[in-house]
Amino acid sequence: MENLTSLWHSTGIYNFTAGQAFMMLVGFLLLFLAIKKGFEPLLLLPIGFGAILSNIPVAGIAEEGGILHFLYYGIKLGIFPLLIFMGVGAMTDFGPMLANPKTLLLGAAAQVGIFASLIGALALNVIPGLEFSLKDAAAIGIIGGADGPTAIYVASKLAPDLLGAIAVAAYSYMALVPLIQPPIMRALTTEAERKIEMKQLRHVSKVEKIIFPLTLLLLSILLLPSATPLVGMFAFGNLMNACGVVDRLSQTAQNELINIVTIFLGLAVGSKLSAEAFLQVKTLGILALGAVAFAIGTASGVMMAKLMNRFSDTPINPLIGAAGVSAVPMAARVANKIGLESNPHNFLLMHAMGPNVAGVIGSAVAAGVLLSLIK
Amino acid sequence: MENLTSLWHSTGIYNFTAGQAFMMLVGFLLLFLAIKKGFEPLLLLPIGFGAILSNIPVAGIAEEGGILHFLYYGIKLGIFPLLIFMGVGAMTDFGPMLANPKTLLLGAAAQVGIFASLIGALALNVIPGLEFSLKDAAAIGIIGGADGPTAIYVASKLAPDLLGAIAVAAYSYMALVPLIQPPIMRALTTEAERKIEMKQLRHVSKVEKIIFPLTLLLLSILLLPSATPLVGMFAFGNLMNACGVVDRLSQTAQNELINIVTIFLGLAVGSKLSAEAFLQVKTLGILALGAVAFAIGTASGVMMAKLMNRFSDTPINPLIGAAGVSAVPMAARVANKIGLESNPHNFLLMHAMGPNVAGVIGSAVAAGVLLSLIK
Amino acid sequence: MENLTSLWHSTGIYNFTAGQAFMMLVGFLLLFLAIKKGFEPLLLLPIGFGAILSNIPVAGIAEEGGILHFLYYGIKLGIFPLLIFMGVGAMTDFGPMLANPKTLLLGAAAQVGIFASLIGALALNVIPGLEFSLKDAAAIGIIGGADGPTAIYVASKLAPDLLGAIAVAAYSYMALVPLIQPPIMRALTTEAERKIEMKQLRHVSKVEKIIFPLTLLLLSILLLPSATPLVGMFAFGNLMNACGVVDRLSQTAQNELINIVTIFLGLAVGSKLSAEAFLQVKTLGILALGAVAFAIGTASGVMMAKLMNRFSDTPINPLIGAAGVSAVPMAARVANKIGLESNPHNFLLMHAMGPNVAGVIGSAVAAGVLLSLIK
Amino acid sequence: MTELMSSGIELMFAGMSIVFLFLTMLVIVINVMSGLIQRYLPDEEPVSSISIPVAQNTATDTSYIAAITAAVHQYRSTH
Amino acid sequence: MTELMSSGIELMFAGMSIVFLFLTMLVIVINVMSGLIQRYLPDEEPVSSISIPVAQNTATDTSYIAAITAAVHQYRSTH
Amino acid sequence: MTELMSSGIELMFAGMSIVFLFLTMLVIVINVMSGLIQRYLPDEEPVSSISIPVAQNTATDTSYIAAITAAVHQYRSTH
Ligand code: NA
Ligand code: NA
Ligand code: NA
Repeated sequence: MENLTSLWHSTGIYNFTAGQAFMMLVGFLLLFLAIKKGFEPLLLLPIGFGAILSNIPVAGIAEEGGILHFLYYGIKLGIFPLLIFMGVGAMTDFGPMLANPKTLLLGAAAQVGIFASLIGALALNVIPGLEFSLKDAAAIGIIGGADGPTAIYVASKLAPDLLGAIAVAAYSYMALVPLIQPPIMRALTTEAERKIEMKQLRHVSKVEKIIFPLTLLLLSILLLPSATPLVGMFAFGNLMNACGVVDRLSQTAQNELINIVTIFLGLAVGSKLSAEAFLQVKTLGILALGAVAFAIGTASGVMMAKLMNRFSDTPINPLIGAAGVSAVPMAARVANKIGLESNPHNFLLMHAMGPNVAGVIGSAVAAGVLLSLIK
Repeated sequence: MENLTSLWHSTGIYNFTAGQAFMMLVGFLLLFLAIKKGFEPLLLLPIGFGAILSNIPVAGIAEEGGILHFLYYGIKLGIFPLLIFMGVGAMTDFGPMLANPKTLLLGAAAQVGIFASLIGALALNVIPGLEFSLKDAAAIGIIGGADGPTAIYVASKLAPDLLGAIAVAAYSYMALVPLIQPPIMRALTTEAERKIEMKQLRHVSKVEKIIFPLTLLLLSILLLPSATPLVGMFAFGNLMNACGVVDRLSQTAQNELINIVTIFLGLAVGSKLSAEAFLQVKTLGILALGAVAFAIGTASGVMMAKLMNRFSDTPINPLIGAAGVSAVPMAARVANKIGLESNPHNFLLMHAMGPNVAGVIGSAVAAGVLLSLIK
Repeated sequence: MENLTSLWHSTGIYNFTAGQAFMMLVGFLLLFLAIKKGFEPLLLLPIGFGAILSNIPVAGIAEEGGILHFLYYGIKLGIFPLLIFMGVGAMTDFGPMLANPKTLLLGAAAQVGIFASLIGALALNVIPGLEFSLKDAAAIGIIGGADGPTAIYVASKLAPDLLGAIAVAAYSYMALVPLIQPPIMRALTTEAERKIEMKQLRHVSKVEKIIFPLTLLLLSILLLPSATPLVGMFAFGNLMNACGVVDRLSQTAQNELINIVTIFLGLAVGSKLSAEAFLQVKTLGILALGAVAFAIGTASGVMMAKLMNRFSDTPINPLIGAAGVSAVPMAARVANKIGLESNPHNFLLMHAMGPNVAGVIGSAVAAGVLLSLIK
Repeated sequence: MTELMSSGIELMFAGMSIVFLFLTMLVIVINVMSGLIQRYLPDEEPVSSISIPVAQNTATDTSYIAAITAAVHQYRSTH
Repeated sequence: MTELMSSGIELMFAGMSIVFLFLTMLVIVINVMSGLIQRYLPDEEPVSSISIPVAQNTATDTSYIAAITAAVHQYRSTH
Repeated sequence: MTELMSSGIELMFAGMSIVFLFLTMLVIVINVMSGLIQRYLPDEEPVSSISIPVAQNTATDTSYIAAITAAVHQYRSTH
């Protein structure tokens, strides 16, 4: 009898709080988006599941002694996002960017989204009940970088409490790129601009691909050491792949190792989706600002391309400017698709991969600025 | 000269204790069983080797500063068994169970073995020199769950000192299922019962397989949160596999990740096979009770099937009840084999997979009860 | 304005010390050797990159809170080298050695290089500014073992400050084996000796290959427990491969797991290439002694083979004695190549694999002696 | 001893009751779930819908943000 | 509030300046690098040189030790 | 210095002795082992016995438990 009462008192039904129930629904929603809608499933599925597990009453899976608590150390210590960045580096081909380096400027322009939403977050402080510190605002702004590991790395350093919402927003909007970007791209370009054909990319030699990650790292060391954890691990992964002499390490970095870390990272991010942290008006602000960041980043990239066309005789199709937000390779595919609608013989995919990977570098640089200037 | 004496004093021969020598023999015995007899080699080989390594005098491989000491943290913190459970979840196909859900009750009945041996352990306290606390008894009982990671998880929480013996017993009896179960199955069934043919299983849709792990988790959250670490990681692995959108994660979870963790877990379990912990009369009790648990679980499963046949018009071949103990997929194969002896046209394998995987759920639920009620 | 000054003060250019710049050059040199010259790229590439990352001013990647700092725990606790040794064990085929066990003595003789350079290190103390303790000397000597994980394991225990230089020297000289060994081999042998054909190796049964790692471990337990962490993990890997019943574990140990650990170990070793630790006259001493160790080891192996030919009627080609230094499989290939120059029908490769893997055992034993006798 | 044994027996009855209760409820829930799925989501539809590319799901983007927004508001209003 | 906002705006200008400075310099450096490589290391050479076996690199062994030796001496002499 | 050097030399002799002792014993043990295996377990048998399915090993189950039981008793009786 006593046992039965004690059992009843240990059930989830008895112990549920409204907040936990809500967050569990959010977790199921993320699973639905991942599985049924195909929204960045590699991340949103573990995040969603982590959200469910961490909001189970009594079980304490995300508390001291629970597995999600231990996995979270991988984020807290900055290890997981850097290992993912290494794997992404090993997967990245800088060939298209090296063939047309000025597209790097498109990747620079798209980072306006980061700083605009940072300002936006500070502006939202006028709303009563919203209080974003400079650190909070910077962590929110980085959503505009459209790069998952960068966002998680910066958020874990500057605003760990907002990490769950920021990661969810970052990955969700990356999945929504095919919906967010096209209207902006169409509004800012003329039919003639969208028809612009770009000249075929030159062949990039293996030596250039080997030297590039080292060049990138060196520049980052000289100018912005605070970006070197991110840039360095990315360049390391890229060098392992480009050099061709450590293929077994490169393969492991871009397959098993990144898969293992993705599972752990996703679950650990999910463990930050607690009711107290997520069910706040702040979260609405984060979601709204994230969308703004993506939109402004897209627009800046497109406008930068149009600006560059004024000063250059080899024209750039401004659609590929939108790919500067990163969201690799989704944004490049979107540019290609919109381009094909206007000119069915114009394949922009490879041209868009240049600004696309430049956007990854751009947001890592922006992350370095934020980490270095905000104390 | 001094060096030579000092060297002699640092040899294993000089420092061996009888207990260490015995435990090393136990380690070699486990290697023999794993390699020559094929007893669950994936676990018993690392466990056996871990036993040898941890009983080497002077070297201190399982002591503070030694590698097995560090690996043991993976068990102590509950991480390794849960990661293995995730991988097992990713490997499990719930199709046969979903096609005939009432076979879940067979998986429930077989858990009687857990509680019967728990009572048995308490009863053994009448023997002088044996002192099993309620925690000890519960950890011993879980051997009857016939599921390795569940047994290790529960033992690491309730009775870490008995972990080595419990893990060895659990995996050994799982390997011995083809010897333990058949006589019991034959004794409790008539030839006519063993001849019963079951109707072909319906096709189970992909959606059902996706929804099931979530349903299972939800029920566990509502009724028995203490089981959710186990059930949750299992359901997570299963969902990754069933949903089809994160195949690279699912493949890694059921291959490289589970392999790595298995190596570490096995060695770490072996490190608990020290003379002080293992060479006790308790160990004999554990081995005896483990056999009893398997036997009672088998019998309960068979009897439950016979009981269900009284109230149902779609008959169940009672042999598949024996598969309810888990020991996936060995127990299901045994049911199939005994069935074929009586009726060479009756393939029970798929029918037995239902209670077989139900037994995994059943023992995770029983583990939750034990972890929740025993303080 | 303030921001700009603060940014300028946070650049690498502003903060660089001469030592960091030098060490970064050393890092780039290692990358060059790894990529362009093919010097042990699996290790020297991560080590070189780790050296660059850890010498970035301001970033603190190798300091408390940085990723390389955390990865270094894997070395400090002795885990990474032992896991690599396990993987190497799983990759090693002891067949050729078991077919001709007396070649083990060649692997013993080559360890003279270890102790000779230990003495050499102590002798260098006469040079003002050089102060090698017995621990330092032993850690330097182990370079002569020509085995990466053994050198790193011993150095991490005895002289962690010298770890970077020792690891770099060990892997560099292993890569230089095709240049260091041939002149010594030619100088110490006559044309007639180099022409010696060896009789074909007998077939070695699977059972022998299963029993061997256990025999090796047992001997190590009885005589030299201090070597059992190394020998034990090596034997464990070898047994997993030889026994044939845990192929999935063996495959993971010799592929994904060793790759992951190699990446981490290399980066972590690189993090010990700091200016303070590396830019010392000591480093010159280490580099010089390492070359001496390889040369003496090679010579001892060859001379031992010649000595054995005096007492035996089945002749040994003394070239295979040089393979006793380990440096698997490079040294065996060198022996084969030099042999072919004198006798184009004489394939020594398989014969040289015997002393080659014996050299791994020999240096693990020597490591055990050093760890046991030096307090 | 007898106290220990009686806790054990109590534990056994509680435990087996919960195991059966849990798995019986799971049987019921699976039957309901399978019935609903077979009726409303027969096999053709889901398999194909899962593999359609993301770009086609134009309907869900706004509903997604709306759902989170609603959840937050509802939580706020009840706390 | 206004102070916070002014730090934000300052951060925005500093940040975008650095992002553009960094990526512009990267464009320049890549152009220089590619030019040098295409001139001095055209594609045939490096690809094959990377795959040649180690045993042929007879020239580099001594230069390698010499390089480290030189580095150490230079460091010593400046500290 | 001289003391350090003499420990080093002592270490060298001790070390090389043990290395040779160890590997010489390993040679002997391997020869014995290989001889025994080639005589009593020639190659056909073990290869096939390893791959036979578990279900056939009817003989070993009881001997296995008996062995552990015996080990425990022997330990108990000597402590
Ligand atoms: Na970006
Ligand atoms: Na079970
Ligand atoms: Na060696």
